[in-house]
Amino acid sequence: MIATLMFYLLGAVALGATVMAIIQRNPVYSVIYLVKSIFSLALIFYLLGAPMIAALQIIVYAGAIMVLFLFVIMMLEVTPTNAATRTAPGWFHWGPVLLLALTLVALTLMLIGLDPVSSEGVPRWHASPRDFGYTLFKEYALAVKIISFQLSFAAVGAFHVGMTERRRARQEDAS
Amino acid sequence: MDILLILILLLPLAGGVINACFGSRMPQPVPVFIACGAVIGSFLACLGSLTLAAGDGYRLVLFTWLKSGNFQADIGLLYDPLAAIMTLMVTGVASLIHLYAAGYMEDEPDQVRFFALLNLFVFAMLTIVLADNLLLLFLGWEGVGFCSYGLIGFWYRKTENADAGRKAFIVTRIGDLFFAVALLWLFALFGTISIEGINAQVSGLEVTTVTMISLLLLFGACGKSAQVPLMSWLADAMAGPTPVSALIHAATMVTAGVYLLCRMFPLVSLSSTAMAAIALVGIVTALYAATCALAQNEIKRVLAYSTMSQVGYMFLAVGLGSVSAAMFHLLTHAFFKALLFMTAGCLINLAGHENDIRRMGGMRQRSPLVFWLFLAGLLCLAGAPLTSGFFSKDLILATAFAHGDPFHLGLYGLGVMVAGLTSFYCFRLAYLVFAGDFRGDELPHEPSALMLWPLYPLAILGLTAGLLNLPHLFSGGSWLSGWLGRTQDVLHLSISIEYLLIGTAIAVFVLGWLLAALRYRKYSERQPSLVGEFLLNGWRVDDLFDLLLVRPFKKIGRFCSQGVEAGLIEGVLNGAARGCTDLGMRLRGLADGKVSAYLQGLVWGFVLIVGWFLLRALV
Amino acid sequence: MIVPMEHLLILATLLFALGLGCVLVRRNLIMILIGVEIMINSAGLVLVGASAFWQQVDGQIMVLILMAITAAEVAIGLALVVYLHQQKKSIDVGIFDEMRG
Amino acid sequence: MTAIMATDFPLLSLLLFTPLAGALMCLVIGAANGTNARWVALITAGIVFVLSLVLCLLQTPAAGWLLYEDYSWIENFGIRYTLGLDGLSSVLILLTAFLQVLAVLVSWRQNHAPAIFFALLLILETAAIGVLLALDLILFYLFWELMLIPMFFLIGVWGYKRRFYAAVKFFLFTLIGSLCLLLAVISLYLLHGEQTGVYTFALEALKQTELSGTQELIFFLCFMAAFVVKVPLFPFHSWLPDAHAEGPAAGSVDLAGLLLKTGVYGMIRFAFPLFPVAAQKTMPILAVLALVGLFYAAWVAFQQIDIKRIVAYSSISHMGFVILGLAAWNQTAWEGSVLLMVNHAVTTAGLFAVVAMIEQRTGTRALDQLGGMWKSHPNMSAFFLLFCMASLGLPGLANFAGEILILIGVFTVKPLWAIIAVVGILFSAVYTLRLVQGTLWGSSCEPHDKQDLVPREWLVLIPLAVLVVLLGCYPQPVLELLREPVSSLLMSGGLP
Repeated sequence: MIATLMFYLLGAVALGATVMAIIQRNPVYSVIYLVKSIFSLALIFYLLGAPMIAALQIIVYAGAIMVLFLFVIMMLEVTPTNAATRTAPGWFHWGPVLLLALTLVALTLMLIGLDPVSSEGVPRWHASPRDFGYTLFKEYALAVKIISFQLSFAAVGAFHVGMTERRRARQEDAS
Repeated sequence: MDILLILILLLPLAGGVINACFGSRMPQPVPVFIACGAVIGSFLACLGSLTLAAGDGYRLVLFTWLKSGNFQADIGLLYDPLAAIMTLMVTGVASLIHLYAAGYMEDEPDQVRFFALLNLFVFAMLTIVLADNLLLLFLGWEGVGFCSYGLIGFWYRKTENADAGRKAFIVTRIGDLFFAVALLWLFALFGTISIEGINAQVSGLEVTTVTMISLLLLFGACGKSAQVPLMSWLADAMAGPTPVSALIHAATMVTAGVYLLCRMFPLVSLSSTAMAAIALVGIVTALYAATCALAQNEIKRVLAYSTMSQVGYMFLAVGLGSVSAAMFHLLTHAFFKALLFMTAGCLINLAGHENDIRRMGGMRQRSPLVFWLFLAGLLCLAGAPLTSGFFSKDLILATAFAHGDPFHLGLYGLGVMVAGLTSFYCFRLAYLVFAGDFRGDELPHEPSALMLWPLYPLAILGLTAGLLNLPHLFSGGSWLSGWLGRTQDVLHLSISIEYLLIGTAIAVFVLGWLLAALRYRKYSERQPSLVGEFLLNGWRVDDLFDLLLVRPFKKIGRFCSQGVEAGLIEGVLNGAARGCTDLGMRLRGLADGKVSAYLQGLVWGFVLIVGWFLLRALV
Repeated sequence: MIVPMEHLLILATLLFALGLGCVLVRRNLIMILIGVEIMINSAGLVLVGASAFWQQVDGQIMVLILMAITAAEVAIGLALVVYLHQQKKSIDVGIFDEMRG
Repeated sequence: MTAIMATDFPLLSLLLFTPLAGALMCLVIGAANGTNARWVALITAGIVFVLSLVLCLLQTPAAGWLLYEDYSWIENFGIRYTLGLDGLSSVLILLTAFLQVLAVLVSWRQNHAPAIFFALLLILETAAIGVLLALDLILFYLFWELMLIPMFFLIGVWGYKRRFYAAVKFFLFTLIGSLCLLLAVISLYLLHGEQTGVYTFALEALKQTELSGTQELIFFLCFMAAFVVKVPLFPFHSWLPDAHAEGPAAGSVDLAGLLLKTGVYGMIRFAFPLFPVAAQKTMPILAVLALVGLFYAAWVAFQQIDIKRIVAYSSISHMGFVILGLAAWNQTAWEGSVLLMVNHAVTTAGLFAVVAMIEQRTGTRALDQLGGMWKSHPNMSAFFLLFCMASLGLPGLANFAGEILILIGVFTVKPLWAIIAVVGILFSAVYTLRLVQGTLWGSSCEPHDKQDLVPREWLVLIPLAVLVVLLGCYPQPVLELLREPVSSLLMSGGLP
């Protein structure tokens, strides 16, 4: 009973954080709000019986990706101190987004209405990290390898794109 | 016997083609010999085969020209008395004119083209005369039109000559249209276009169709013979060399219309309204031309208008129902008018290529011989007693009088008046040209002997041709009516009326002479009066036609080419093309590189589709 | 029974809509990337919910893979943002419109 | 359909593909130097001419096909490679071959990529002969489209200033028309398949399909869409003057001589027999359009300055006459139409040849700058006068024979049409005489090339002149050839 209550509470927090993240003019604040929303999601994951994922969510997602964001924001100094950036978009822009949200919700309701999932909802279930690791490296061993390749490609790509103008120019006339 | 008949037609054609194709390659005199030889040969062939034409004539079919479905037109010759007389006249006068032209055109560089066209003209004229079916006659009909176009516009360097040629060609072609429609109608009615075939079955038709067809034939004849509605081209046709005027606009082409009506007489004579129309057209033209001739200044234009009025007389004769009177006047007119034109050519040379009679005068001293020849022609034209003109014109007037009813008596009265006018302008011409002293300033250019020799036979024929159809008053046998097999044309009037008619004719002739003598004995420079101006321009008919036909034609033409062609059709096409390109440009605006715009498009699309399904599901 | 599946799905949809809205509306490249992150998170939520609902671990493994991919994606995305920033000295989306028709 | 000539040697295919072979030869040999490409083209054209002459002489006036070839081509669609030669096709093929020889001679001086130029001319000839022989609708459509491409390049590459505009306009006009044709052919094929189970494109078979009134009308209009654009009937004619004015001389000779004829041939061979009832219903409209076109083209020609455009509009006017003949739907009128088509091709080819020569000598085609050509070029002017006189329908020359037959045929059916058409002849005289006046008579313009006629030009003009006079004075051989095919087409078309 408490779990359901916790779920709704955390859902609300997540939603609020995301909304705040979106409408912030300063990207740093929005990243912080995003981290808050990720934490609440991690807790929901935990509620839903996925402790491993919850932990990973916090470590990988909040820890790595958001930090990267902050790093880039700081590097590019896009903070709204320079007056050029326009004021936060007014009602004119968010109107259609609301309409979009409504349509999406209506769509999901309709889909749910079409073939209703069994009424009793998400059971109380708990997947221990052991089973998680076991299936991960048993059935999805190949997937793990591919993901690792993919991550290394991403690293190389990021490095190449990230090279500054000067070094690339020097490299071209060298080769 | 067939060979002679074919030769009549073939020789001029051969002469024309040889001259046209190889004339310029042959040494100077050879083309002239070929041309004259061809026509004289044709004349002899005609003489040779004259006996064939006795009775109801001789038929000869060479080959089928066009055969499709039940339409059959073949190259066939019909050599009956009417055709024989006409061929004799055409080839005779043509050979004399060829001899004259040999002299007249001596120093002309383009001689070969002239003689080629002259020969082709004679060939086309003979095709009209000898054709046994209407299509072949139509071929000759248009061939004559083309040759006159070429010959009138012979000195093409000056555009007005070429324009005169074109005007003649187009106006005669308007006439040809009516003739073509008549031809089509006759074929549709009888299934055949042979002249005799039609004349045989003609009685079966009801009167209105006959009237319509005869009127069409009349208008066709008017085009070619320069009668009232389509006569404006003849005066301008004087732009051509004098032998051309002599041959085409005196003897042969203008009489083609009369010949057509005589050929189709059995058909035409069925409807009295058509006959009245022909007579009316004839007399109106005669009157119109005679008045115009009064005020002309150029010697050839006077003769041209006089030709128009004499042909009007012939139409009158046909309208009165007397083919032999028409043919009699046609023959006599051919002789003395050819004579007049040729002597006029000599006079022009004598006056140093001066056309205007106001600047000529006293030509009698320059060349008495030409004076006497010209006078002989003038006397015949004016209708001096005992000359051929007198007899043929008197026969026509007598036929008009013989009908007796008021309409024909009116025609007779007008005819007498026109005769008076004719003698007036004849002697006006004589006094202006011969009396007094020479007013021009050019040196005389002596006409060569070759130009003078052909004139003598014509003068003699002109004076004595009356014997051909002497009325019984003068103990004549009306030979021509008998020869044409139309004895019903011979008039049987009481002696007193005969003398009365002859008396009036002589009185009118003398009256005309006296008036002309009074007016023009001593030449005095007179300001052309308003009426004179009006008559000079042929009652301003040209401007009328220009206003009624030429200008609207050009306007519609401009409307068609600018308005419809450039505006509508090109407009529609270019408009469509421009519309596509504009649409393309606008669509291009959509892909303007703004990422957010693309995303918006994506989302809106998504929302619309999902919304549509939601609505359908909900509703 | 913690929560009916529908509510979970609705929550995920709302999150997704917010992410999409952020991507559409914001003109700052980084904010667009953040929008994308939000959308991916909502996907992760659904995956976890489903694995809990069907009581199978595969859903969670999917989330792990999803996270890996997101990491790669963000790495490349931010590298590009840095590169674009060097090019045009600004990261407003409207400026980069050379790819037009 | 018994083949009189029981030879199994594919004579028709030989006739069809010789020009194509010649074209390839032209390309191969011409690549080296252009001059002997001309000779190859001339020899090929000569061979084709002799071949078609032989076929014409063998033509016995008995009904049915002189030669018939029928091979299966694409079985599963029932498309067969059938060629048939009867009187009508042999006359038109002889005309095509004759004009092709002249086209090669007229463009002898072509020095801008001559090899390709002559190759395209020969491909055009193959396509035209193909159209005239094919009896299978798809084969017919294939050659119909093939005609477009060489003509497009001939106008587009070797033309004058606005050549590209003219070429594209020509291409689009005919393409839209022929797409409707393709649509109709396929739907007819399917309909026939449903009704009889036999899926074939053979012309004879497709004649048997029963069609409801509206269906037949729609099919007929689709077929006519392609042919009417090609003939240029009145509203669809605006491509022709541009194509002629901007196209090269040989292009014009071919365009006037070949392409216009295939339009009318298509009508007689395919449109009328396949849909006789619908055809007869639309005849009055066709006749009215033809008459309007007759006068309209004459009036517009009267206003033109460029002499090539005047000749182009004159051919629109004459083709209007031909269509009027077809609309009368009886033996005399149809024979007159085909005869006028042949005569018109010869006369217009002559006119275009001389116009090209005039332009070569004076460098201009504007009527107001020309004049007095007779003084400087008597022989050329004589030929020009002859062709102009033939074009305005002087009896005894080419066009008159055709025109008088049409008038007679039309008068028996509808006197009013004939009377209006006769007035049309006067109009053609008016603008042709204006053309003659502007170029031959009058004060002389100073042509920069005083050379009268070069032997090569004599070689072009003499056969044309002889033919013009011959077809005018004695067209019987042509009419004999046409009698049987036309009457059989009329019979199958169902006399009114």
